Amino acid sequence: MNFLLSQEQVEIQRAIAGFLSKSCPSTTLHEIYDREEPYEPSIWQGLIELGVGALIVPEAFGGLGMEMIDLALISEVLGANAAPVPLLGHALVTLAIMHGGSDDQKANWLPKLAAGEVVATVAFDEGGQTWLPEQWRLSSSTRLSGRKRFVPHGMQANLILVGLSGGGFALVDASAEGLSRCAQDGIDRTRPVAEFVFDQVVADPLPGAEGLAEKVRDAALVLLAADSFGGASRAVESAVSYATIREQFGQPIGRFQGLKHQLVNTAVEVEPSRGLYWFAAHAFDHIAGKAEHAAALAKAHLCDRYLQTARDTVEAHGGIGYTWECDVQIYVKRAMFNFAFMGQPAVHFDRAADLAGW
Amino acid sequence: MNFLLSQEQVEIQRAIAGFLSKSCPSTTLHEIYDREEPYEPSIWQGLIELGVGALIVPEAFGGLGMEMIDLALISEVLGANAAPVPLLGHALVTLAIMHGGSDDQKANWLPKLAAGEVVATVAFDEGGQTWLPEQWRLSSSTRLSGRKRFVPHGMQANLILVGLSGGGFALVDASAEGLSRCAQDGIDRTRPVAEFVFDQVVADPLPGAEGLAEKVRDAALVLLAADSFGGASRAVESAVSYATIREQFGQPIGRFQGLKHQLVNTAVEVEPSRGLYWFAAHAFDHIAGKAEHAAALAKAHLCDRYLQTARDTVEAHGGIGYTWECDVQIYVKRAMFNFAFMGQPAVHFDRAADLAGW
Amino acid sequence: MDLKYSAEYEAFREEVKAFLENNWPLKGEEAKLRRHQQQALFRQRAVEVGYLYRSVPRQFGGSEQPADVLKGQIIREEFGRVRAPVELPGVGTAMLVPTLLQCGSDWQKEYFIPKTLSGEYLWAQGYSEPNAGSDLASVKTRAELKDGKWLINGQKIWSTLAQYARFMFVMVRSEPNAEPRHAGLSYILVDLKQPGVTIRPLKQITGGEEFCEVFFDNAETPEDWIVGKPGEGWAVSKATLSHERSALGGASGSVSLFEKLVALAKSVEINGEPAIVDPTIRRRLAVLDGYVSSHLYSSYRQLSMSVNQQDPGLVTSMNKLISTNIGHDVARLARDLIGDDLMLSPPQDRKKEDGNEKWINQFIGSLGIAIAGGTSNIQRNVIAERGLGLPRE
Amino acid sequence: MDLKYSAEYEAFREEVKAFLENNWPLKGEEAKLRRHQQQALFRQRAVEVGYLYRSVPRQFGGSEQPADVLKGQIIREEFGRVRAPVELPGVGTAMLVPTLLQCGSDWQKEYFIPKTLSGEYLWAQGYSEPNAGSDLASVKTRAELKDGKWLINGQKIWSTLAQYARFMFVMVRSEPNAEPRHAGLSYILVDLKQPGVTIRPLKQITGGEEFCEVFFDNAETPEDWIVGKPGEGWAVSKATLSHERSALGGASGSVSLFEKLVALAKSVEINGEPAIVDPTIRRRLAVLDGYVSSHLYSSYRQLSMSVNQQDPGLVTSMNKLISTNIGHDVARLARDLIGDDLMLSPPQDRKKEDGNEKWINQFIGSLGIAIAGGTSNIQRNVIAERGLGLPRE
Repeated sequence: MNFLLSQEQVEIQRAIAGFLSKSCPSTTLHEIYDREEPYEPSIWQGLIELGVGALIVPEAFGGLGMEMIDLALISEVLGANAAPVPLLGHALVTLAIMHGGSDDQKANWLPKLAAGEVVATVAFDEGGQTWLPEQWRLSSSTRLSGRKRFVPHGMQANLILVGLSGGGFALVDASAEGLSRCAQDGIDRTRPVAEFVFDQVVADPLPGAEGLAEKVRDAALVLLAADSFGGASRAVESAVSYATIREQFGQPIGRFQGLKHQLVNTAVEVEPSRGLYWFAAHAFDHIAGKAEHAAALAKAHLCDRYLQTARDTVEAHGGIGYTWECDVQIYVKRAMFNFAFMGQPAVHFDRAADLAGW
Repeated sequence: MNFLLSQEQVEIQRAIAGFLSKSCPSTTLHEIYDREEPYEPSIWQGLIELGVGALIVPEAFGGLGMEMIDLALISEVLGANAAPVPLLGHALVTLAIMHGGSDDQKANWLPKLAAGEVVATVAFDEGGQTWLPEQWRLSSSTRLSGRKRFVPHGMQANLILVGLSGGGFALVDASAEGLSRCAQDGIDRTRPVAEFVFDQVVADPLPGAEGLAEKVRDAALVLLAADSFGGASRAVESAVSYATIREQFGQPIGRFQGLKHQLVNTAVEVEPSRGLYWFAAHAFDHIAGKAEHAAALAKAHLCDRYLQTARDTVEAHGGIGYTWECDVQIYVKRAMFNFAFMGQPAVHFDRAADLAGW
Repeated sequence: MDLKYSAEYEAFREEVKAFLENNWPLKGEEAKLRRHQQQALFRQRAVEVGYLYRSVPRQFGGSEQPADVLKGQIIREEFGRVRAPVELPGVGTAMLVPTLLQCGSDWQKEYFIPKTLSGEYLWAQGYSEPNAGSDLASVKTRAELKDGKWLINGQKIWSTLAQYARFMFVMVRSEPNAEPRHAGLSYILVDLKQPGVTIRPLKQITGGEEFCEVFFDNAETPEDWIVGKPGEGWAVSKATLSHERSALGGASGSVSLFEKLVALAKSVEINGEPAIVDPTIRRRLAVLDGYVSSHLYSSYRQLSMSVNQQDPGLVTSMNKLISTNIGHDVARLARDLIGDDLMLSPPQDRKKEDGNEKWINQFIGSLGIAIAGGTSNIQRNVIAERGLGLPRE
Repeated sequence: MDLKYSAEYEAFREEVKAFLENNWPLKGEEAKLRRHQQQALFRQRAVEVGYLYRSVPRQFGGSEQPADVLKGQIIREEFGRVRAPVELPGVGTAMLVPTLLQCGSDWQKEYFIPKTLSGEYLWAQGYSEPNAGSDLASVKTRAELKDGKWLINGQKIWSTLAQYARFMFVMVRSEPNAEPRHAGLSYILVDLKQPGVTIRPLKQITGGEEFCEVFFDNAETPEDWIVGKPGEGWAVSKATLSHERSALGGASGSVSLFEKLVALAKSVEINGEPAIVDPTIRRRLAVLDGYVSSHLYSSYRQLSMSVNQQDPGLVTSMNKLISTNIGHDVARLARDLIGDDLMLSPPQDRKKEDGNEKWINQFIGSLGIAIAGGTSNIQRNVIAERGLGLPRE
């Protein structure tokens, strides 16, 4: 019984955090955030050099062969720093190819993914919250026609994993003929989104495997949950730190019991919940019977808590919290993305209820 | 446009409050509460003398011919004082006979009700939350057989209005042959409840009238809502007053912003909501199209808020609030009665949604 | 209790309706004027018949009517119904004019009020500072009298739309050694169009720019542009005239927000059906209806009591917190109703064809409401101490 | 990360299981003994093999085992599974024994610990006073040394089950002039069976009588019944031995409460169908599952960190508040599930055939949990200052 990070895991988290604090401190983050195209490849490249891209890729394909928990731990750190990088798509495409690709596809893509030679993303939603495999309607042939929305880093990606009807997948080259991409005016500029229209686009279907789509879905849920825990924790920290520094009526506002107790209530909503994503990530690889339930519950609870926490943090900052210059706004919007992406908490709470066997 | 009490209404409220503060102060209330049979006829008799029994009875039958709002205002005061009196049953029986009784029934009962010569109550619930007219199954004949639960002041009443299938009513004499009554161990000792078993009991059916059962139901909802507003307001007052007196760490606990803000949050849940029952009571007599919705919403919102407020008040009192000797416990339990009697808030919120025409 | 208006007031309502029918929208040639010209023309006529600026004397451009809360309410209702222009919004008409009427000198009234009411003079508020948000007594911006002029140095913040304003009413520290601290404050008027003033709009979380930082670097204002005497700034800022401002405590805003939310729930789908039939959405809407209806009826009561010169008590201190709470509840429900559109930016300029992403403005804006004009915790202190009588800290 | 126990611990678990299989329930003639005799016999055997009172030396009736959080946890799990008697509950074993082991004199340990562990000596706690609930430094109960005895005068309150206790450990003020105030406190032991002590049970809101007021009117206790020195009471009361108390922070309680709630939702009906299929109930249960599972996994982490001599940090200060919040959520759901039974009194003596009204004990009891052992606001202060590092008041 050891529900604990290994020394190695703690160190990876520290290394990523250290890298981000240097390469993407608040000032840099804001600068990227305000760009026309809010993306800075060098940060992602730096993470690739730290092994993030190779993390779950099997050793046979140039990867590190690690587990979902390791990836989720990194996702937590990215969330804590609101890192503007395409990890989510990268991870899901990697997983889909690992578990459902042909030998050729694996040999072709996994080394490139590990080395960060392609920016990969996923195209799932077809409008009206159709995030889940059973809701995809794009017909699965070698020529794709239709529409996908909210593709994260869609304008930056070279390789797109498209969700198809029946829970199938196909790989599409971003420069393929008939594919038109259009940046959406997304609220979360750390993960800019695009709408894709496919018109007879050549696609390379994955042979697939039993439960592949569900595995990719669960991975997405776990990573969003981990990102949310990281973001929510950082939001609490920043509110606590602001309350310690900021003075009103001649004393730090954190001395006023009103705010003090609100900060505690917020912290109590966040701090105990990291285990939800730890357990879901652990179950993903090791406890098949509990993986779906745990992923659904982690996504629902943590994305729900993150958004409320981020809102509470704005209030705790007062007027400053309501400005574009304040870091909190970036977290509020990242929380809005995490809340809706892959389906709202309500959807996953209801799934969790069904999966709990009640 | 005058959403305001008349001088007369304010004075009636004051008179009732004044009477109760003399005849049933906290010490007396506790003494009655702890009796084997927690009932004190003299208090009810005093209210009768103040005209409470005659309030809505038409003048032709020895009454004062006043409206639901007047009765509801008194109900608020009774709630504020957790008065251990059988007003609810009395009012509903009076209304049912006024609007659905035969000439003989009116002539026989209304003067007696006005003069407080009978203690009247209602028998509605048949188990499993069957509070609403459409849920009653007791067959409507002149001989009643079946069971009714949670009859308020059931052991003390002489005259019982029984809800029948199809929304009909019959009057039963408490001493009728075949009727057995058994005190239930109710949580709210200010309105002790009883279970009735009818075995071929002679009953006197009301001829009835269009919408009679719904009118009686709405009256019950309005009166429970008013009682709840009164109780919740008093609970807030008592917590505020305790916080002003009680000292910890060398100062009144109400000076600590933590508790202070909690008390404000509770007060903000209660203070603005009196208009819900005012409006529902007003609509009962004057705005037919809105009466049902307003009664459902008032019952749901106010009974819900009352119970939560009473719980918050216990916490605000600390250890003392958890004792039998403290007044708050009486309010918690009265709130539990109001919450469940005639159906829980959930039921009436859902009815209100339907009636809102969404 | 009577929810109808008396015959006298119903007659007044008919008068207002008739006026509106004849005067809004403008007809004929006048309908070809530019929008703001049409509005100005209409306002002028509405003042003439006594419907706008009712508490302001005729000589300053008002309609000088006896205070009548109910007439004020009827005017708001009927003007609102046909979307006719009402009194100009903003701190000039809402704060500066009442303050000048109560505390200003004659020349100040004559000079500033008419052009403020007409919209020619726009005003900004200069209360908050970076370290004195809700705590006015901490104001640090200095004003020194020198050669018959006030020299002003310091910084203000959260000044709404200051980038468009001509003047600012500023709370300054003119008596640096006065005790208690708020006795050292003065309320002065400043022309913002001068070299010593720098205005920097703050971009807000929604992307818009409604608030500004205003820097004073030896800015000047004439000695007699002070309202009240030096050191009276605190009292002047608290001055409020008995006028007909809405006694509704924001309830009409709550009601209309709720109605829009219900309309949203009818227009979007959950699980392939209109969201309005989803049992959890339905229940949550009904629960919210309880709060919104409470706010509405509470406002009826406050209005009725004001009409009858009674004090509605405790609840008047609660109105902002009630609106804030309802705003938060609406935000949560809207969030769950708009689905994926929660991932979109709010439209910067509202257009009719905007989709559900316009709710993002409410979702985020509800936080602004919780903060602006005194955070919810400041509101709670006020309610606790003035409303509930709990001991002061 | 590994949610299984290592082979060493699995072997230990097998040992425990084998012991239980052989020893509980008692067999043969022993099974005919009275219940409490059977429990005492079993506990004695469990101590002999090292499963109970593991941090207490053998000479005082303990089993004197090296501290091992994981073994402690396995013992709790396996004993719980077969409902075997565990360590006696109450303040005697949980508070007095660890305190004596750390601060008591030799004769005190020999005299009090063995009979406390066996259940012969029952203890009450004497900390709170009517005006010193969470504020120990305000204790007013006096103890004066006179003729080789402490003379005690004053009043204690909230003393759990004092009406059944033989002794009390009491916080008294022995040095009335000491500064700061808590330096004047002493921790003394008192025999409650004497004329100077009056015990009055307080009836609680549920109707039960778990708490007492205890009045001291020239009560006496020998000079050497003090633990530590005069004036050291504050420090003595804070003493905790490194022992194997559950590192789970109440999570198992949250989980079992939640399981009972789900069972309730399956057994009752809403609108003629099992409540568990009602969409709003289902959603609320799932939301609560999020909190309960968080608490559970958080406890796994705390346990694992304790095992590895790491400090779980912030979350340890939150456990009580987390349990309290879950208790409130369960109360609200139970309230909505039991329907009319909310109008019934809770059963005073629990029986298997009790209906849903047994949930009233939880509904009301959840308030007691929020208050007892430091109200939620006191908890919040502790979390804020020790956990989050916010400035002290």
